[in-house]
Amino acid sequence: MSVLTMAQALNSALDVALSDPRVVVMGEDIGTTGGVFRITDGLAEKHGTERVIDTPVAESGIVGAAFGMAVAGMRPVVEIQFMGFSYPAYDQVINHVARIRNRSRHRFTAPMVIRLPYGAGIGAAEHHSESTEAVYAHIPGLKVVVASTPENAKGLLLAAVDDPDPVIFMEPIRLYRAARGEVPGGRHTTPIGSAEVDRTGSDVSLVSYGAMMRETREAADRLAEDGVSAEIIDLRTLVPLDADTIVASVVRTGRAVIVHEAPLTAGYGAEIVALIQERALYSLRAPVQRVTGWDTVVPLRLAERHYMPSVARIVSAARQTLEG
Amino acid sequence: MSVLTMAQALNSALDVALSDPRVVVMGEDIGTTGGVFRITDGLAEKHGTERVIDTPVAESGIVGAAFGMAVAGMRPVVEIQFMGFSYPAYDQVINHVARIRNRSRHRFTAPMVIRLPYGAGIGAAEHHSESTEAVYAHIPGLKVVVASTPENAKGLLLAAVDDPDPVIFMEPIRLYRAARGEVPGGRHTTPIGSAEVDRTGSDVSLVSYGAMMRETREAADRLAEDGVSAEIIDLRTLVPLDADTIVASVVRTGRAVIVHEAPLTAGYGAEIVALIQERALYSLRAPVQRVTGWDTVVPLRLAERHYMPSVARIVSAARQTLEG
Amino acid sequence: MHLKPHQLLTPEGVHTGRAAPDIDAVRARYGALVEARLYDHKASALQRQGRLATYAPYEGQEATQVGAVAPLAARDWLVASYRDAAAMFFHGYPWKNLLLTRMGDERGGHPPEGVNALPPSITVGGHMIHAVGLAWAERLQGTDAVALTIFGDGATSEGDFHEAMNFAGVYRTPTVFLCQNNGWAISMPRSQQTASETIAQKAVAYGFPGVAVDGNDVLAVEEVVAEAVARARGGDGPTLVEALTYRIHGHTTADDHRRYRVEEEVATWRAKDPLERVRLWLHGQGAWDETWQSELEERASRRIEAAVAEAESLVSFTAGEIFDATYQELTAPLRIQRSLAERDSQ
Amino acid sequence: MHLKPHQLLTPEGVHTGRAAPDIDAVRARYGALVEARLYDHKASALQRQGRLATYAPYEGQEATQVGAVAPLAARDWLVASYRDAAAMFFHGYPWKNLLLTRMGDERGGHPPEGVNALPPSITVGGHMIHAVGLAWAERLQGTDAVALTIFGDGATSEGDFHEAMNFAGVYRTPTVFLCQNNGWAISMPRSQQTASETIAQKAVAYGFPGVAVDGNDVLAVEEVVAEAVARARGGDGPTLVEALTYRIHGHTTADDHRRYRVEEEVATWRAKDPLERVRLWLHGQGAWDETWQSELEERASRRIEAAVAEAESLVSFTAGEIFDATYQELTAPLRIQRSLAERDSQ
Ligand SMILES: Cc1ncc(C[n+]2csc(CCOP(=O)(O)OP(=O)(O)O)c2C)c(N)n1
Ligand SMILES: Cc1ncc(C[n+]2csc(CCOP(=O)(O)OP(=O)(O)O)c2C)c(N)n1
Ligand SMILES: [Mg+2]
Ligand SMILES: [Mg+2]
Repeated sequence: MSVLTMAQALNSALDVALSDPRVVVMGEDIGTTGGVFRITDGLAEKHGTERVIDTPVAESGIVGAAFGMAVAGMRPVVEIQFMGFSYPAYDQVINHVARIRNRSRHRFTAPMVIRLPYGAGIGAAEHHSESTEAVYAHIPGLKVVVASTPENAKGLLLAAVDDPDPVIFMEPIRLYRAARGEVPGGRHTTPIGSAEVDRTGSDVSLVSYGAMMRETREAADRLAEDGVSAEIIDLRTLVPLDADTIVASVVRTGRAVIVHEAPLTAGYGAEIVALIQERALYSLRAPVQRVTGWDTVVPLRLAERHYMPSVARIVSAARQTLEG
Repeated sequence: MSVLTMAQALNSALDVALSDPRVVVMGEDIGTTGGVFRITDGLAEKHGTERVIDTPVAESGIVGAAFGMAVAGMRPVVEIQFMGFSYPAYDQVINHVARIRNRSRHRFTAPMVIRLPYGAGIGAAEHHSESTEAVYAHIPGLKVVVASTPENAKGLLLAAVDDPDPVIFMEPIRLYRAARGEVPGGRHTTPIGSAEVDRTGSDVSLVSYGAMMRETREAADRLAEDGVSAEIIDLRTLVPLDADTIVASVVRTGRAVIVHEAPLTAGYGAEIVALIQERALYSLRAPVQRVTGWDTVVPLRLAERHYMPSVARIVSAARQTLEG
Repeated sequence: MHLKPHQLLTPEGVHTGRAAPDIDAVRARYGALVEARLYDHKASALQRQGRLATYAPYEGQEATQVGAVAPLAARDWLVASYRDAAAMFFHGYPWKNLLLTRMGDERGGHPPEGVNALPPSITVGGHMIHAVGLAWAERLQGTDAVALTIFGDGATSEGDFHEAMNFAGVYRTPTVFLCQNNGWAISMPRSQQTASETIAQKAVAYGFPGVAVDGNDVLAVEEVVAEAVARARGGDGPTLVEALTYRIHGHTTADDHRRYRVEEEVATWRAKDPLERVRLWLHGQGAWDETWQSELEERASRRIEAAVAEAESLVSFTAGEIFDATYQELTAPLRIQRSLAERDSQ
Repeated sequence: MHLKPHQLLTPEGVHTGRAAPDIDAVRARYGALVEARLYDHKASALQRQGRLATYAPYEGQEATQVGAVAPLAARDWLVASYRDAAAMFFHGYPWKNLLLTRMGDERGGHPPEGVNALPPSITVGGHMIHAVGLAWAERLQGTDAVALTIFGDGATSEGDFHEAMNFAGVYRTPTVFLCQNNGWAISMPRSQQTASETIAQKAVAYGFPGVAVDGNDVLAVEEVVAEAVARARGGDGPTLVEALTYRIHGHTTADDHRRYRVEEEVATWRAKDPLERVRLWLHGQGAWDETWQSELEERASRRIEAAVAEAESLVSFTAGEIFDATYQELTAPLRIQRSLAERDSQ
């Protein structure tokens, strides 16, 4: 165990992963400079530029080439510099990466990881603040994972590399350096497909993932000050969703708030609401609330704060479920 | 008024639209041959190949060029041969078409229509049966429209061409020739953003759109035989959603079934469920049911029927809400 | 910039190459061409009878497909598309599998172990980069296998063609790009697909060689591809080969090609038939007669009919099975959905 | 395939062209170069003070940007990217707007009416095809306006570059493609971005001319682009221009370029400074002195400082305003969200 930032934990995961000769890491500027966020720092020196590969600026090419490598028995880990630059590769992801197993009835597979730094809150330029997990979560054949702590960032990334199926791996930019915590050394994995009860509580279930876990925890603290006991669920995996953990919590609390920074409409929060009402309607004592980004482009630095779900909004949504 | 198939109605809409010199129609094989579905039949002869433009096989190029044209004052109507081939253009749609108005604070705009033949049920090859409306509906700046009858196909398409904002226009392949009905001649428009109560009823609200309207109506017929009065809502527009019409209906019936052929997880149905439970929870007498495609790739011809929401599934979901 | 297509055998069956070809080798190619054509006709017929969903006929393009895969070893990868059944078959992908896919049965996409060919690509353009990744992986894994990708003239317009070519150039992957330029992309003639005079010259943009070949000349295609394969295997990087050929029928069985092209054009190309020139040459060498032709046809026919019978005898699968290849193991949500689907299908 | 870059003015200030340049014209360009450099330094300084979010410095590339837009008429379109502030400014896009975008204020994306320049593209590659559409629309609307798009060497690897070039070739749109090859795409050297010896030769793949020019020579860039603009305006279709230049500083203010390149390389290019050679030539003609230099700098400085002041004086907008440019009119769902956001921000 050592105390690491999330960036360091991810770096450590990749370093461990690269001890498997099937693993290659590829992306723009990840070699010489160690990536725009330095997640791959030192890996090219240590594992060689044959396996830690700087690529041309061509996201579809990166994903498509990695796909071919995966089919041939490698385990590529792709970095797309920002989630907002993943769309040129969308066709490769949807039409090939997600489907080759079904198309070939298991004969060919694409075990690969696509790392997507995501999320707003750092005053970045346009396209650098995306959180479009929903457009991946909707696609059969993909798994979608979102890290929220240094520990699970490492554990989930190593599990994703081990996974026999393609994994969209979302990394909250805002937490790369802000999140610090104990992280086991060596090959530490966190199971894909299981949510974590981050904090137990009895009055309301707060369901979130990734970067918004921070605000969600703060909101729970504030609610606690007022005597409201909030349970927090960190989804960690969006697909396949750990429905049982969510439902069990809401059955107990009777109230839920879903928090994500992606836009509201057709966001992943809608899926969670739908699931709760399908399986726990009669336990619900108030409408499930969604606290999300608005249905707008993420604003640039000046107005970004107006977009991001705030602690205050989460608290007030939780209160609404308690009044409702 | 004349009786037209949906294909003819769309052809008529494009013909009328082309009387505006700002309108150009572009896509693969749409000129000489009139498109793989013959929706643009005769338009190149009539309006000239300068304005009804056959393009190279390059979806991103088509959408990107149309975007430039729209910014310069034209009104391009793009055909992508099948929705499953729209993904190479996803980046252009998300990062440019949907955003230029916000990026330029109204100084530049992209009033354009992207026509996407969609949906399964015709035993087509892989990628030819997609229904991925959710991945467009989630993107701020786009409107998403789905035709379900010859009349609204014409009316919505002409409204889409008139719309000052970009419109994703989905056309149910399965209904191109199967749906026939009265269609007003000339410039007939159907407002974007308003759902239609297709049939009134009092026991349960069936909410659907596009191709699945057919099964939904049949299900309502069957339910009627057993004395169950189903109200049917045809959304017609997914974004912006006409929430009031849905909520008003569910408040009256206390029960709802959402029907779409897209996969369940993070499908657009989740958004409708979320909305209903947010605004009508206390009216709900049973969980809202979702009858959707499964979370699998749409099967090829042999097993397609196992995937598609059937009349029987809709009926049984409606019954479940009545028992629940 | 004009690159004269390489040719060894004229449409009249005259061999113009330096060394005389090996008669047995040519006979073997001729047998393959005959089987390829029979399959094509058979598949079209099956489609008309409603036994296949749609079919993309390749008549006229047999020489390109047979010649292209002849130089490949079994360990080499083939990444081709919907019109390339003959190439795939001669690289080991059974007719049965090709038929199954066309019948609308996903099991067609599962060729036997050891066959290094991906299921045919249905989207245009996306598959070429896969051949870059496959070849690259083989090199990283220390083998000398190469990857051949076949695509149409229309596919060269997709951005993915560019990215694949660029990656192959930058990393010098052992990839052979074979553009099967059949003159048309559905209704779009080659001349309007791109303003470059040839497809072969596009290689200039990527720093590796581009060559043009008469795609109706199986010997020339084989020679050119063999050189490209040798370069790739030897570590000298990728090659772009443009094979000039022609699609004699419609784009698919659902397409009426008379809407966009004139009969004379088709006739011109029929006169350059890829089988006939080989037959003529063999005949000239006293190495072809009608008995042998019948033998070839019967043998091929038997194989094809057996494949049809086998494909049609496969029992259809259950509702539950549509879930089973989404992931390696069923996820929890899919387990629930699977049981619902099984129940509903009762 | 080697294309020698066109040059008119050597780094030593020797004019090698046939006709002697017009001194007043060169003085005007020099003034622009001076203002461009001042803005670049100012913006970097503002960023260090936290007054801009990030900034992508273009020092070293001023000649390309000034020379590229000099031949444009106001009705022509400019579609450029994040590093092209100088080009945009000299096509009429105010410094104020460029600063606002960098401050993180969307209002920067709204230049005055009549300025035909799109807001700078932040994604790499996607914007080039827009210049094809714009130019095409102008032709369809019967004007003779052309579109110039500026992009980097890295951008040529994106599939969208290929599709844009191909469309321009096929439809012969009046588009000028200017690749500002500054040697690097963040940490990726040009030599690893693509295996083609030059970027200019990529035009061969699209059937229209490609030319290379010394991107640090404002006169040469202007001449080459003027020819391309004339061809486009005259109906002779697109041109690809590769301007060879160099980015003196890091990729952005957040980038440490010493991680991936050596100081000597930077020094070599500093010696080819785009301003100095013009100054030397003017000096040789007796058309430069220090007083004039100071005047130029003061005038430019005043304009830039005024722009900074104006940008910084804009009042920040309310929560509600982030909704108002999503569609022409607020949709029903957005009306609700807007009032919630306004309430929350109280
Ligand atoms: C991405 C994508 N866009 C469009 C299509 C529809 N489509 C199928 S084949 C075809 C033409 C392809 O022409 P070419 O590459 O020359 O191959 P050919 O059919 O001539 O063998 C088109 C446009 C597709 N399958 N995939
Ligand atoms: C689609 C996309 N991918 C990646 C990035 C991240 N990125 C920003 S600039 C850049 C390098 C571009 O290099 P080049 O085109 O040479 O332009 P330069 O920065 O040198 O001016 C990269 C990879 C991006 N902005 N957009
Ligand atoms: Mg073709
Ligand atoms: Mg560069």
